Amino acid sequence: MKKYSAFSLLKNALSYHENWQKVWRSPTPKKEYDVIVVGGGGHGLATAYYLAKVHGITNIAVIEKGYLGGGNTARNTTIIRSNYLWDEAAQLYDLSLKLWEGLSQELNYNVMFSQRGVLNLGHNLQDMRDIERRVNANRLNGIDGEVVSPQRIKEIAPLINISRDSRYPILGASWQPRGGTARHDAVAWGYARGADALGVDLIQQTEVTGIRRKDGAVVGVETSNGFIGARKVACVTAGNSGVVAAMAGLRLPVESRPLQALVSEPVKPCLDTVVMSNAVHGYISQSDKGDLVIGAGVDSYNGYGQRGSFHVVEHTIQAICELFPAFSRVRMNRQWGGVVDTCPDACPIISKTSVQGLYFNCGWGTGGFKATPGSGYVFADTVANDRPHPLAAAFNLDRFNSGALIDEHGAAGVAH
Amino acid sequence: MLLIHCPHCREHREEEEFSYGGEAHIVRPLEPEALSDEEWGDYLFFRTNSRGIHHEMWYHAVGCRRYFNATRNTVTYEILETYKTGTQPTITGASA
Amino acid sequence: MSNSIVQESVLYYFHGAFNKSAVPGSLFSDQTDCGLVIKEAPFSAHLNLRGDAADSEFCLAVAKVLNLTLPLVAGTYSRNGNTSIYWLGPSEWLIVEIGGDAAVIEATMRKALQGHISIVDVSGGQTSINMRGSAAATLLKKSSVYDFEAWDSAEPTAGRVVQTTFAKASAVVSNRPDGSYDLVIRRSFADYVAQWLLDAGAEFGCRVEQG
Amino acid sequence: MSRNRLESHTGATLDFTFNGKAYQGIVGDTLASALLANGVDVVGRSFKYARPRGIFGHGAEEPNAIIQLGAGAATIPNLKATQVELYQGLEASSVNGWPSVDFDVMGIIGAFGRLMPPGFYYKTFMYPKKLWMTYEHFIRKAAGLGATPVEADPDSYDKLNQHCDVLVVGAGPAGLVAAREAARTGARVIIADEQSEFGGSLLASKQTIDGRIATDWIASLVAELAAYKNVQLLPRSTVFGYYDHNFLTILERRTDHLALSAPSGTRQRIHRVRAAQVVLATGAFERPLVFAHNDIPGVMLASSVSTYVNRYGVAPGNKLVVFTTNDNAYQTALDWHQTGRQVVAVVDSRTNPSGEIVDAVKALGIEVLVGHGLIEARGKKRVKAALVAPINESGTQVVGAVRYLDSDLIACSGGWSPAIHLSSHTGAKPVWDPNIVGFRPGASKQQERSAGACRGTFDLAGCLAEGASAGAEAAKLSGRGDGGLQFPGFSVEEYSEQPQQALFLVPHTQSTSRAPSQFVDFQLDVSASGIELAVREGFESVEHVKRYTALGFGTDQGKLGNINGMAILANALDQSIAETGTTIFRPSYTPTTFGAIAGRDVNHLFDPERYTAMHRWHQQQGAEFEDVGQWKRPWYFPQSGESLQKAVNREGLAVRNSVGILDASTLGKIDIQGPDAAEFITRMYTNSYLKLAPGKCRYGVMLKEDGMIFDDGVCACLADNHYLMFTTTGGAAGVLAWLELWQQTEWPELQVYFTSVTDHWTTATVTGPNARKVIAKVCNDIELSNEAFGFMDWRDGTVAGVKARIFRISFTGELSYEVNVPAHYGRHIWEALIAAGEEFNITPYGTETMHVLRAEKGFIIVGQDTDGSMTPADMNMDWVVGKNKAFSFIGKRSLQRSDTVRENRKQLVGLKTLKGSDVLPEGAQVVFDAKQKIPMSMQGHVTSSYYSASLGHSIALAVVKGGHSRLGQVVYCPLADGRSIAAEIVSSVFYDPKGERQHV
Ligand SMILES: Cc1cc2nc3c(=O)[nH]c(=O)nc-3n(C[C@H](O)[C@H](O)[C@H](O)COP(=O)(O)OP(=O)(O)OC[C@H]3O[C@@H](n4cnc5c(N)ncnc54)[C@H](O)[C@@H]3O)c2cc1C
Ligand SMILES: NC(=O)c1ccc[n+]([C@@H]2O[C@H](COP(=O)([O-])OP(=O)(O)OC[C@H]3O[C@@H](n4cnc5c(N)ncnc54)[C@H](O)[C@@H]3O)[C@@H](O)[C@H]2O)c1
Ligand SMILES: Cc1cc2nc3c(=O)[nH]c(=O)nc-3n(C[C@H](O)[C@H](O)[C@H](O)COP(=O)(O)O)c2cc1C
Ligand SMILES: [Zn+2]
Repeated sequence: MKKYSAFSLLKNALSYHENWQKVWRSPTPKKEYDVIVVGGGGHGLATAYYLAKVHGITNIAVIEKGYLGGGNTARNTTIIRSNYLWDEAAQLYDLSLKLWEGLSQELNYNVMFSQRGVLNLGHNLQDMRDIERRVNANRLNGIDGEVVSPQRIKEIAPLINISRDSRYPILGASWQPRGGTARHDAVAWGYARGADALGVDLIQQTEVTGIRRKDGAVVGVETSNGFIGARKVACVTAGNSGVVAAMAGLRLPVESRPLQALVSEPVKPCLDTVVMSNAVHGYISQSDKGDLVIGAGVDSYNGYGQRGSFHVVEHTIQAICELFPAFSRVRMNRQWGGVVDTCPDACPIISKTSVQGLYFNCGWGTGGFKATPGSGYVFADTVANDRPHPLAAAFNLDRFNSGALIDEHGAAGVAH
Repeated sequence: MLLIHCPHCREHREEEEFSYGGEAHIVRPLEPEALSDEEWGDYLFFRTNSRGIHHEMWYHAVGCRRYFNATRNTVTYEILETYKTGTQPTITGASA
Repeated sequence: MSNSIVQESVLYYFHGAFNKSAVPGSLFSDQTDCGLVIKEAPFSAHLNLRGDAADSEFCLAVAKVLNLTLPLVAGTYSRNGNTSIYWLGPSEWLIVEIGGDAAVIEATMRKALQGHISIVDVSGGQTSINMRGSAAATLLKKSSVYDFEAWDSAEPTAGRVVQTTFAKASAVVSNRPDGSYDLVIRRSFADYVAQWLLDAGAEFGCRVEQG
Repeated sequence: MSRNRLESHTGATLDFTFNGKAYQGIVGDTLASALLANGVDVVGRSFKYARPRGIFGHGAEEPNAIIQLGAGAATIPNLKATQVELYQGLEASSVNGWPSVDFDVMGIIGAFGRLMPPGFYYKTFMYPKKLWMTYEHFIRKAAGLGATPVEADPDSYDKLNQHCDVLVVGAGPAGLVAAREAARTGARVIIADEQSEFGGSLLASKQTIDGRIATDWIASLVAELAAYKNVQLLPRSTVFGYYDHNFLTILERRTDHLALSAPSGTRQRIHRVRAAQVVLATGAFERPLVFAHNDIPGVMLASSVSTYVNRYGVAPGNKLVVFTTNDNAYQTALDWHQTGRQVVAVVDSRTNPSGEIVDAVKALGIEVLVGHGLIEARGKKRVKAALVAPINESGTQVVGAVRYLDSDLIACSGGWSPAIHLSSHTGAKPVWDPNIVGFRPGASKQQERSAGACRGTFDLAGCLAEGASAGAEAAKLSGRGDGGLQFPGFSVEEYSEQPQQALFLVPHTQSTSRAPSQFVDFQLDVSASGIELAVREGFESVEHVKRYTALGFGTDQGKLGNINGMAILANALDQSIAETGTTIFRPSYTPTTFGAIAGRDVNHLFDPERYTAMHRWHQQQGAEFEDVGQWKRPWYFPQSGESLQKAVNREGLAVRNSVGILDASTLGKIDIQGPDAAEFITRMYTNSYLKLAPGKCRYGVMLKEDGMIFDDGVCACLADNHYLMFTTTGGAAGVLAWLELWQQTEWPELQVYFTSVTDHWTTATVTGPNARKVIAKVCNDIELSNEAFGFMDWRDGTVAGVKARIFRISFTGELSYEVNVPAHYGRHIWEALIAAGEEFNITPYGTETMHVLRAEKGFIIVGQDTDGSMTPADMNMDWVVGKNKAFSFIGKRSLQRSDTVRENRKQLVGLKTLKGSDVLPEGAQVVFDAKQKIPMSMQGHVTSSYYSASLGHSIALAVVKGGHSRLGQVVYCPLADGRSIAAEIVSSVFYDPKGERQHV
């Protein structure tokens, strides 16, 4: 892999960019792999990368039915934070955040991780109690964060409306300065390039259609391009996890729902942080290109259509106009949807299954982009060693039977 | 934006009037205490989450306040039929 | 202790606010050519009735007490003088008697009806307002997702009713032979609905009459 | 007269300014036509390289002329000058360019454009690591086009919910005749068009239809449509989204053509349309040709040049070169010729064009260079010359000498791309058609059909015929008419057209990577070499290339660039365009104002404020309010400048020592009737109601099936088979739906009906040692003695002359009477109770005092002390769980799961700070060892915490791991300010532990 740098850019410019190397190969699949990762989203690619990098397993294929990073990785509002309530979640997301902090250098690919801070707004007294609780828990877990006043919020995001006369006035917020955003595509591409360089085969436009088992253990996958053998199969297929699980005769405690987002036309820099509000249902940041990136609440019904209902978008824009009355004259440029895998406790599943050699990493729902590095890291470890990584242990499938859920619903700011 | 035929109101009505009720035809075990934690967990949380034909409950919340069932394609969002609670769908994954 | 008992209609404060000094004049003009005229009905009996529509005895008994037929067709209502009965659901109806006494109706109904039924006085929780004028139909389009125009193409005399969304609240909307509409709205949402109506009606000229 | 305005075109003048300079236009102008009339060449700078850009198109497709309209609160960013109708006093400015568009320092960066190929930022700015945020700061400085206002929007917006039989999108010839055929069947028809006038591309046409000049034909057809009662005409209305089940959204601009801010009424309106059938007649976009420096001002679409000439009377230059791959653009040469200005040449890439129109052009003596390409434009801020050269037949190579054509205007046409956007919104997959060299709409996924140019039919007669049958067919399928046509034929004069050439990248003498930039997506500076580079780097999917290069990401969403880009990509990948496929078009078709999407649901109408019948009284008393769900509840009643704490101390002491009154009307109330009511209620609550007698009440807790507390409240037996259930304020709607769910779907055999009576009843809670005395003053038909009317009883009676129902239930631990009356009497009863209580100094109190009083008693608030992970046992409420109930009530089984029976779960306890004046913050975390290092081992958290005036010290409720067996232990709450407050674990009941006071 040729290293990227300002110097390489200059050098290539002089030769009219005619000599750039391919970011990844387009290999023909081998007959058999040690590990097949199903799903070439951010999490799947990160899993493959860390399997190769940390565990030295390089006979790996990532099988993606569409194009790399084209699922929710391509569709999310890119919010990154680690201020989760429960210890288990907080530790997992903070591992992720720490990995984000060095990811561009690790991958030699600028994922544009921008630590511009995240505000989670509170609009009523219970919101504020929840925020206090969460921020205190974060602090004692070693995660940065503070509870800030409306005046401080206004300093951070000058266009925000902190009037007491609003329908749901802003009473305060949690503020995590280390949070922020990253360039979603770059994350997938950076991991893909890194994995490819370590020998991982990235196989696109190939759909896994079956999981072949023998004597209770997995032996490979059927694909739209034929059978490929594997000793271990690691499924990281987000919204399609239920479908893939069914291929192995399993059911999961996940439901796939539409989640929508939209962007405005690009405007000059006017919002230098990430603002999220669960109570009025909307969240917003501004991309480096200038568009306002806005996310909605999840649609109520199951759906695999990568689109949702207009009234959800209306509701979200109303919330944004409440928070930022000045944005009322800005215009929506594009809207789209993703299919998110929602879990009853709003926490992921990182788990072995009853089938030997078959692993699932899913259930990230509306908020897994921020976890991409950490998720890949602990999942790779789990797959490589056939036992849960300590930070993944709490996220096993068995919790739905025992009742040991990690209920992040209780905590304000759970979404995204 | 779905347009849903309420079998009680006998009209197509807008999605905003309804709320989604989850997968249909999941019967509560008659003797919960007789189940293992696994079996009970399965009833509580594990769903077919089908891609394609899906039987689901809808509540006509801002209408006749009745629950009913729909057979909907979760990819195209086409609603193939709606039918009253307690009755069976005429269209199933097998028949489609 | 006061010995006069004051009743406050659901839109009491709305009527109170209906003085020209408090609010933009255009909304409350006295002009007669307003596109929208809103009027709250006087205190009335509102009762929620539940029972088995397939039970003909039940249906007959209701009809007898109220002296009008129980609507069994979805989305219809019957009216006789001051009393109306609206279909709300397959086993649910709303009885409204303008100026009526809910306690009396409830008592007679309970006497007359057998079996598994429910009758509940909800008079305090809702009110009925009439919306007339050339803009009434447009107002409904602004406020509700239901297709009210479809009623026009049906039999002209049919009394139609629907429970549906009204802005971010809900309402039971029915038509009248004179082309106006009645809305039954909930008390706690009434100020919101009233403000919504004034706002939506502003462009047509809007007048509020006291019932 | 402005210098490019044709003398034949006159009208009332309008004054406007652009970048601070005053100009004049004519009524009917767009900002673009007016600027062109005034000879303004540079209207903006490109996004990445800051290259000077001019007006390129004439409508929704415009990529360059992005402007900021007006200033101040009503300013609008990013409008396309081609879509802004001119009005008197209009002020506009360029969105980029500093210090001015004519001299932009950033333009210097453009000179280094080669250092900024697609994705350059992924490859650099990484080292040193800590500098990224600084780099980003500068990158962001270059972000954005226009600027958002910084004040609230002065305008308002609204919505109409529409239902129709046939929605026709686009009012060009195809759409107009479709609407007419549908209208005459009696169908409810809506026809919407984005432009200010109906007529579509015919507005700029000199053609005749049925012997009439196009504009006259349009006028009479529009008049005919307007006469139909069943037809709504919506000009200035963009159909911006096509959603599931034939739901479409239309943005109608009602006043934007009049002024910056709406002179009256709403500025814009969204029509939310549910259509039975849809006819898409959205036309087609002409495709630019990709040649070197094709972005210099003075390069335009051929049809745009014709439109400016024919429709607006503007000739945007002097010496025109037409560059085309098809017959159609020859019309531009003819149109230009008519203005009296020079047509330098028509450059046709085809080797042997032979159409009638070609002959017509030649007949005028205009030079036609066949088999040629216009390979490069020259000039800086305006085209000065066109470089043309012979090219090979397949259009891949320059095969002869380059010739300079002196010119200042280049009109180019690479064919037409049907506007398939809306059909794509439905998920229909576009189909490549080599005959029209474009994508046609894919097979319908919804009740829609396309007609006219958007379906790839480019001749007018064809458009009319298709439109008519589409209209009739749509009407028929919606249940109107028989599908027959009223106007089957049209007589139209038009040239027959010869096949066009598929040419997407015009060859240059240098290779693509070395030639001057050949722009594909103008707004985002995506060039042909950029696309080839993406392929070279291994991005093969069209979606990857889009995301890597930003092709189609702009505010024009690639209306001009996408097809060329995909074709260039296909070529680089050595595959067909059909194999390469397209990216997806999604809403918005053109950008849609947020304010319009929000509609009226903003400010005070954002969400309903729900009031109780006593709300105005509370307001008059100066209450502060708390939002509880949608309700406004009095939080506390400050007296002359009292702080929250002072008021709460006073209110609480009043209740403990004399009497207080609380508006409890917001509690959810559900009337339950039926022979199986008791059985049903018993299945829903943890405890049993089978033996609850009329006149009695019981407190219950409801679990979700996972065993976690979901709601709580009192349920009263009103009569045999008749109950009244109270729910929490926030839980009311959810509980009713929950009851209905179980009854309707699981136990339909249980005969029970539920009716919400939340709004019907007003509840005034009179509580405190003097409560009985107060009630006695206003009620004399109930025996109030403790023996006759005990705790957890209810009675019917008359209060202050009103029939009332009184419950002796208590959330304060004091003697309490909850007086319920129908809400019409709410204020009456409240004032009567206040008057009656005057001698006892009856004190109204709010939710804050209510919270303190109940915390003193250790009563939980669901949602505050519980969070969806708490069982009754965790709350020390095992007493409320019926152990011997026959039916396995909802949630029961979950209480036996291994994790729910686990020891060391978080359990509700009281916390008493060692220093009584310390009040623990709610949400503080509890640890056992305050000295441990971070990360600390957290053992629970404080759920409720107050200063208790009646106890004289602070109190708190907390959930602590294994708390029930830790009474007496000291725990710590480490605070953000570094302090750590020590507290002892105590019983959660602080006040009157034996519970005697409520029984008196
Ligand atoms: C609108 C929206 C906004 C969001 N906002 C945020 C946010 O702000 N912050 C945040 O942290 N998270 C957010 N999320 C969630 C986040 O996007 C996801 O949790 C995360 O991207 C999941 O990554 P993934 O790699 O697991 O899934 P994906 O990126 O979806 O990857 C799964 C891949 O599996 C492939 N696949 C599926 N089935 C098969 C098969 N049978 N064979 C082969 N391949 C298959 C899919 O094609 C896909 O590429 C948002 C999501 C959405 C939709
Ligand atoms: N000779 C050629 O090569 C050629 C090529 C293309 C078109 N044409 C001519 O153009 C005409 C095409 O007629 P037509 O009726 O199909 O199209 P049209 O271009 O005349 O009309 C389409 C109309 O739809 C409107 N529109 C598009 N999308 C919209 C949306 N989302 N919401 C609201 N309005 C929208 C446009 O503003 C336009 O007014 C014919 O006269 C045809 O001959 C000729
Ligand atoms: C953070 C983010 C920013 C985006 N910005 C833009 C944008 O500026 N312009 C645009 O056209 N699309 C933008 N998109 C949307 C994509 O074009 C696309 O709609 C999305 O990735 C979903 O893919 P699909 O529409 O191909 O299904 C953005 C998407 C994301 C996740
Ligand atoms: Zn219904």
